[in-house]
Amino acid sequence: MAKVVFDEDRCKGCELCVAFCPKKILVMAGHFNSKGFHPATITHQEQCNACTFCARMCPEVAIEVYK
Amino acid sequence: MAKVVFDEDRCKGCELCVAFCPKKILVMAGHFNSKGFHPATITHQEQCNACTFCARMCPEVAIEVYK
Amino acid sequence: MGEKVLMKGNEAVAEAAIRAGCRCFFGYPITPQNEIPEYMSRRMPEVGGVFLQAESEVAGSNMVYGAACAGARVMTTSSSPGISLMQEAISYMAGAELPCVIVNIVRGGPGLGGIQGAQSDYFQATRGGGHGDYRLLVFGPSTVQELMDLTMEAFDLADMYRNPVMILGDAILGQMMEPVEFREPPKRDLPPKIWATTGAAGRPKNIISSLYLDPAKLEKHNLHLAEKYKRMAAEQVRYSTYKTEDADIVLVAYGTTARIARAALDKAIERGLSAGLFRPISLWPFPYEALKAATRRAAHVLVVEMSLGQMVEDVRLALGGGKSVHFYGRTGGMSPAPREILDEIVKIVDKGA
Amino acid sequence: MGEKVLMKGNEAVAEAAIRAGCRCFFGYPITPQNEIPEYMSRRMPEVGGVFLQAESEVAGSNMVYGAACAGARVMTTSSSPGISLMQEAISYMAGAELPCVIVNIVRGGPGLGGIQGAQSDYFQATRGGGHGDYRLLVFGPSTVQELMDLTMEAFDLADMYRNPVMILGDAILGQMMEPVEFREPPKRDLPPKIWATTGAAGRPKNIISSLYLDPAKLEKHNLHLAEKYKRMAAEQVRYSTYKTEDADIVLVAYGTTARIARAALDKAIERGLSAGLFRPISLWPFPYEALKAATRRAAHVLVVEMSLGQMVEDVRLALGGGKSVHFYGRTGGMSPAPREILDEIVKIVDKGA
Amino acid sequence: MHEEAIFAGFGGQGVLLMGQLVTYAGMMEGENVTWMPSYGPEMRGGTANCGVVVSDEKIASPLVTEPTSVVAMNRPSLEKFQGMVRPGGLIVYNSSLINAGPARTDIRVLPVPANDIANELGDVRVANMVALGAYIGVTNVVNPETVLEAMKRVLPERRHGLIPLNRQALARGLELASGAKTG
Amino acid sequence: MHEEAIFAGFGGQGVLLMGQLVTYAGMMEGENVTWMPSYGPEMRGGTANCGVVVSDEKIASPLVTEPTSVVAMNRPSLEKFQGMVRPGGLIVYNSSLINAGPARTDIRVLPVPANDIANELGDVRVANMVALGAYIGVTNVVNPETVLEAMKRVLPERRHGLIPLNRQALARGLELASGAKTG
Amino acid sequence: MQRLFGRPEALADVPTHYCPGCTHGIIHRLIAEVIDELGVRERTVGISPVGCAVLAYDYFNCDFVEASHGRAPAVATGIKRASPGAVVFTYQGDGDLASIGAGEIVHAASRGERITVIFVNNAIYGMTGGQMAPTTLPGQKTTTCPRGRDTDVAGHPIRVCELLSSLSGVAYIARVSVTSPANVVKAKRALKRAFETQLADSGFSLVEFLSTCPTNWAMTPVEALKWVDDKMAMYYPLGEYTHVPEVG
Amino acid sequence: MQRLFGRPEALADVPTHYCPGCTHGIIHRLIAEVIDELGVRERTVGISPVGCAVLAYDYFNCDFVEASHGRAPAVATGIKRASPGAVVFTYQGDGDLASIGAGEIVHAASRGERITVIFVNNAIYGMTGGQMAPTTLPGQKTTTCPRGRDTDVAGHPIRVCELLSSLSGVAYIARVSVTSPANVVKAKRALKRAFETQLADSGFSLVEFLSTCPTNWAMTPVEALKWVDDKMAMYYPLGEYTHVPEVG
Ligand SMILES: Cc1ncc(C[n+]2csc(CCOP(=O)(O)OP(=O)(O)O)c2C)c(N)n1
Ligand SMILES: Cc1ncc(C[n+]2csc(CCOP(=O)(O)OP(=O)(O)O)c2C)c(N)n1
Ligand code: SF4
Ligand code: SF4
Ligand code: SF4
Ligand code: SF4
Ligand code: SF4
Ligand code: SF4
Ligand SMILES: [Mg+2]
Ligand SMILES: [Mg+2]
Repeated sequence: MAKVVFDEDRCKGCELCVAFCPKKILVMAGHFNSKGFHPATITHQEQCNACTFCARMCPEVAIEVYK
Repeated sequence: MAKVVFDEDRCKGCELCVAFCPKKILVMAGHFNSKGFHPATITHQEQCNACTFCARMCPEVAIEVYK
Repeated sequence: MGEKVLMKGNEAVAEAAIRAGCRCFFGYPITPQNEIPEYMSRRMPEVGGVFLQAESEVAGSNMVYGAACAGARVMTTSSSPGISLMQEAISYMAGAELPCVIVNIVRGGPGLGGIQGAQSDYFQATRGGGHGDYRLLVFGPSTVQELMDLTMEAFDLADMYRNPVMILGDAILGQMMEPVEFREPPKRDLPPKIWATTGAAGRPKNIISSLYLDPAKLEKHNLHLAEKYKRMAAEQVRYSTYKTEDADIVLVAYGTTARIARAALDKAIERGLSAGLFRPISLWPFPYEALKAATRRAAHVLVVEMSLGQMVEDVRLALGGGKSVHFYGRTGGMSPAPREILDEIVKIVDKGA
Repeated sequence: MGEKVLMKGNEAVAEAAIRAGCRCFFGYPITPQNEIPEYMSRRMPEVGGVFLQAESEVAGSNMVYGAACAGARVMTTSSSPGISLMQEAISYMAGAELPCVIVNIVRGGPGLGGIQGAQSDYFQATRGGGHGDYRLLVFGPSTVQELMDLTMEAFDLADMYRNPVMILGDAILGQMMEPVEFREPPKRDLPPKIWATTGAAGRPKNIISSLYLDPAKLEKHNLHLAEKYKRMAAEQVRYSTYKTEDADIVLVAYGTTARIARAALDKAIERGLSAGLFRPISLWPFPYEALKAATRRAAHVLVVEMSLGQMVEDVRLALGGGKSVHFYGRTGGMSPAPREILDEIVKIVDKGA
Repeated sequence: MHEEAIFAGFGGQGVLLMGQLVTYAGMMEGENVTWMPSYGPEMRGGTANCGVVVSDEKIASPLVTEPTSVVAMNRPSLEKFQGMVRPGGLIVYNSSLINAGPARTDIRVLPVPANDIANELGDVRVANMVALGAYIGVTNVVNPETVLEAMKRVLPERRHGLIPLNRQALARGLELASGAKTG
Repeated sequence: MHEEAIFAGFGGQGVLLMGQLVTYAGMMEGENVTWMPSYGPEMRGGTANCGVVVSDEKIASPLVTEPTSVVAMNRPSLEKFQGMVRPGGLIVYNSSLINAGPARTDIRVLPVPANDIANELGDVRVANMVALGAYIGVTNVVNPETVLEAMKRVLPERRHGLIPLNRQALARGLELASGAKTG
Repeated sequence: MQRLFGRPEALADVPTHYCPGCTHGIIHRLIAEVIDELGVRERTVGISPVGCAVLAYDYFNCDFVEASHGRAPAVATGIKRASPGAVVFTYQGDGDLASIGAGEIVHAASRGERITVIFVNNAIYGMTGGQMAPTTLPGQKTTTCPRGRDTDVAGHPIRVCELLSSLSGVAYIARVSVTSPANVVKAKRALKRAFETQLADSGFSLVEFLSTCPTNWAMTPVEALKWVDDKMAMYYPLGEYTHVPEVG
Repeated sequence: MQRLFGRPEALADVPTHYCPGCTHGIIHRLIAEVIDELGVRERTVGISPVGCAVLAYDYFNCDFVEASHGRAPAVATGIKRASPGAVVFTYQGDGDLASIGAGEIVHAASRGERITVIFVNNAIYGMTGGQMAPTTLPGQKTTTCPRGRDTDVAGHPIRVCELLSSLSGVAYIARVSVTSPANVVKAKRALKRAFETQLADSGFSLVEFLSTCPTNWAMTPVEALKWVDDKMAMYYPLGEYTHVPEVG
């Protein structure tokens, strides 16, 4: 079972992870993080296949992937 | 009948004209010119075929060729 | 008096140049003066002029050299590190007597430093950052209006003396917006550029060079230049004074610092202190005589700069040890607040009393 | 005392550097200092050092920046136009506090100028030809022996202060041969270069930069530098005096000009005139106090330079208007003959009398 | 009269324009004015701000270090500048994006739901005009009519179509201000 | 003793070496010495020269502008420098390559068939030593033995084989000089 | 549960100043990963440029030097020559490397300096606010070519890999992009080859990254990646470039 | 009797300072001949370099400007942009153009400046007394590589024509020599094409001359010409180089 962990306050809301998640299980949260950005978050952790695409595309290295 | 004219005091004695004269009728004079060089000169004007090789190779533009 | 418009100092430089007939601009981007090349890239094509972003300040300043040879009115602008890269070309232009306008919107140094306003390039501008015995005309405006006026006039003066002219601004002056109106500089009839290398059609060839292998000839050339610099020094001294007559303490400041000093001064006067401000406008030639005269009665002189003390040397040279010259400076992009200057004034006057 | 050998000034610079432990040389050919890179290209491989001919002075001075970052003892040498091209890098090295030695074998300017000896880069060397509030240690030797001694010591001083040191010579000094002997400079224990970027093995990473985007931080850095410059000014003032005690007229000259002035002086003394010579050796810091003291009794001061008058400003600053400071200069590669200086002395003293 | 204001927000929120309009209007009303933007890497992350001085006296420095007023269009801006405001000064903040207002009690504070009002008006881009109206309403630094005049000069022709909408937005802001005064 | 000499000729004639030998010898004899070469484009066309000062006093400038002696190895050099020699001074010239000597009458003039003598000795390259010998013979600026000592130091090891020949050439020059004195 | 992906050791755990979606961040991470994998962090010296990456020295866990604009290759030369054991890389933008630094990069490559150059081509001057770069595409609008780059006036964009590959000192040159997870993987492979080239002491190595500048391109980060694929990669073909074999 | 050969009008009738047998003189004459044949002398502006040809302004009968070392292409750009009607050529040595001036020549070529560059490659720094140039051949001895050029340290010589021919702004590039009457004729033809390219406003043009430096090569002028043929022409192939066709 896979797990993606977001460092929410590092997120700048660029949406690259969202765009490249093959499972389309990432979205931008409605709230602001401390930087004033809408952070990315995962909707269906259980559907994650740990492909790490999101993490590889994150310019802020704000995503960790576990399996 | 061809004629080559040397501007003796412009000559720096580099011997390029001598080297490239197909008729081998150019030599370096024994005396010094005002610059202190042995100037080039022609030995057999009558054998000159006005090919202008000497003049084309002269870095000092010290040679004129007439025909 | 024309209608006033609100303009950034950097835009004012660019528009002033175009109105002064500058039709060639070569420059390289650098904060805090990017509005100048950007403005030029828009406007030059409209007026049939040349805007070219050079690959570097070294190249850009040598393009200026070339355009000046062709007789064009030409300008380049940059900020501190970029101006350092132009020093060889500036020395060449001075040596070859080429007219051009160079604007330095100074930022904090040394090295990469920072991008906020400073006045720490005064030595470089007034003492020749380049090699050899040469001088530039150097002006230090303190408002956007003055920046615009002096930029326009700079082109005439460059042509008049066949010498590079430098406008020494700073990031604050370049970035701020203030109301300005366009004013024509005094009309001068300038010598035709018969020396320009535009093709030897129906005249003997022109040569532009700063090379004199024979030292006697090179010295002669230098003496000729010295003659010219003497003339410039006699004709182009500029300054303004504010309440210096029988002031007890005279502040000396140029450019942005002068306007801050003036605010401090007004506060001081409110407090009943007798204080005045001497503002050099021409930094080379420096107004030595005028400053000496303006401070004759003053007990104290306080120099304020956005540097660790560069113009203060010229002040000392002007006053020649007679007076105690005090200095207050902020540097690295910090600018003095009126209150700091006021405190300094008070400190000095109190001690003095 | 070691055995004397006959050496060109330029060769002496190169050999001195190698003996001082300089193991990196980056430079670009320029007359009249080519013997230095040529000597280095022979010797460096012999001592396992690096000789690299840079593609330009801009590149060369930045290679120096890099080698200094790595903790190496590094030198570059050039002549006037080449030094102008190094101004940005010099400002960066001062800002990043990198030790290095820069030698300027000055030739006539401005521009391409000529290739004979001159002293017209004094302003550039002592006032920072580059941007920002920074200073270099600047020495002006007047014999090949002194050129060698100061070059060797320069490396220690650069490391001691973490600051570039400049040797200001001229074409005459660089080209002439004179007897020299090698002398070890005074031993100093220098701080280890813990700041050098040699790889972060078993220690936190080192960063070398002159960038401070926050102006408050940049000002702090500048004040730290200013502190250091103050220390340098206190510790490194150097000069020599010759018969200045109760001299009626004191000549002030540095480098090659000082030896010529001294000859004129001896002639003057033969003529029964009371004259002395003050020779600044450190040009920055300039020996203000010492000069003031040495000229206290003198009625006249005559500054002699191979320029149109640059050091004369420092002399005026030192004497502060009290004295009449006279100037005699030749420029553009011309050097004053002893007789010319003598005539000048006589003229002044006669007027004075 | 001596006003030193800072307008701050995201890049897209038009805070530089807010400052320019006040400056331009001040000029048209014969005051001394300066406008100074933040520039360079400061602007990274898309935040922008400018300092405006409107005064009947000659202006020393255009750098606003102790503002009499701050208009904050987003949270980072409010956090950055609220501490600088002079005692007795004013903070106008965009309550649509900022839930918690400033902590200070020694100043006047006016929350303005600028985005919400702008959305009501049909274009979130006029949020800056709503806040500007509120600011002007409280400070009276310039006459709102002059601001609309200034708009004609500052905005490029092609965007003059937006002026009526801006006028409405400005009006809504002014109302809020008067409300705040009376209430 | 104060001698200021110029040695001039074609690049190949070893005039710089002549000057260096005198300078080095002077140093070895405890005199103050300087040597200054011509450099840069001056040397184009293969001409070279150097100025030497040997003095018992501190030397001001190494630039020799009013030489006490000139040694001219070719015609251009003689033409260039003969005018500069101080009244009472000396000109040694290479009469093998220069047919007309200097016009001046206020100086001593010594023609030396340097190339011819060198050829006699079997190597034209020692013509410079012949002229040097003549110069030293007349001026006594340094001791010929010291010059030979200096040669050992100045010449690279591999060329020490030439020293005997140089000694002969020097000697021939010295003879000429003494002849010129007696005669 | 084991970590499949996270921050490499050579990358400092600090926030960056880069704009949202700017691929400078991805490129930084790839460099750090390669440094870790090669185990050279403790002998690596990086050189940051003048450009948006000027603060790179704060973002890596290795020694770092800030160079003057365009001179990073000269600074790297000085460092590498003084300490041949060091692993030296420069990180340069397209203005830094291809405009003001053109002379230095040509000569460092020609000398075959044993350094690795990371060349970040975003077709614009990012840090100074979006002026034209030598790499700006024909017709592309910037603040100093507001009507779009006119090749008659400003010339055509410079292809750095193609230009340098004619030099004999060059041992490895490649152009990559980071517009998709697949391209990121390819990019990292090229980066590793470049560093290995330096470690093998076989000459000069350079990797050009086609990178984004959403802020000055006025695009969303996702649009920006698409623009790189659709526009930039057309003009700047991806792939490995090797040098011309020695003649004579 | 009519004159078959003599001094062209555009060449001043004065002696030059060049060393005996130096081919700078031949190249000067060819330029003057082309200027005469094209009838453009009165609108030509030449730019002399810092190098042995620094005094070229004395040797041509047209307007001339002395540029700082390596910056002739920038100076030429300034002149040509300010007066587009002028015929502008630079005359640069290999140190001037390929070393300190590498950045300026690359960018002038890349911008497609309508100028003609005469590049005189003599594999050495002549004026300063024979130091290594970027074009010095491997193993060739100079005063700054007394043991011969070591390519491990100094890299391989730069082939300027090959380097620049990858740039889109380049309209005409050729490499020629003047080692025989036949080559002199070829060289002149190339030179004429280059000037015609400028007159046709079609872009940047450059002619590289393999030239001699008998003085610093320590050869007779005749030996020097042979060395050009045997050594230089091997490393620097003669011929015309045209630019890479536009991609996309
Ligand atoms: C000598 C000098 N010239 C100009 C500048 C201003 N400057 C800073 S960054 C930069 C260009 C940045 O563009 P690029 O190299 O493409 O890097 P990017 O920001 O796009 O990553 C310039 C011109 C400077 N700091 N120094
Ligand atoms: C800025 C600067 N650096 C160096 C020099 C010295 N210098 C004069 S000419 C020259 C190189 C000449 O070589 P090249 O360009 O090949 O021309 P050549 O003499 O061989 O014809 C150099 C380095 C200078 N005058 N200015
Ligand atoms: S690891 Fe793959 S599947 Fe999981 S969230 Fe990231 S991109 Fe989506
Ligand atoms: S890629 Fe990273 S920074 Fe961008 S939205 Fe996703 S987590 Fe945030
Ligand atoms: S023209 Fe031809 S044949 Fe006549 S001399 Fe010259 S080279 Fe010889
Ligand atoms: S080619 Fe010219 S210079 Fe050379 S020898 Fe012949 S005539 Fe004289
Ligand atoms: S300006 Fe462009 S390059 Fe710079 S950080 Fe922002 S997006 Fe990246
Ligand atoms: S030094 Fe060489 S290039 Fe210069 S003129 Fe003499 S031979 Fe020609
Ligand atoms: Mg970029
Ligand atoms: Mg050459």
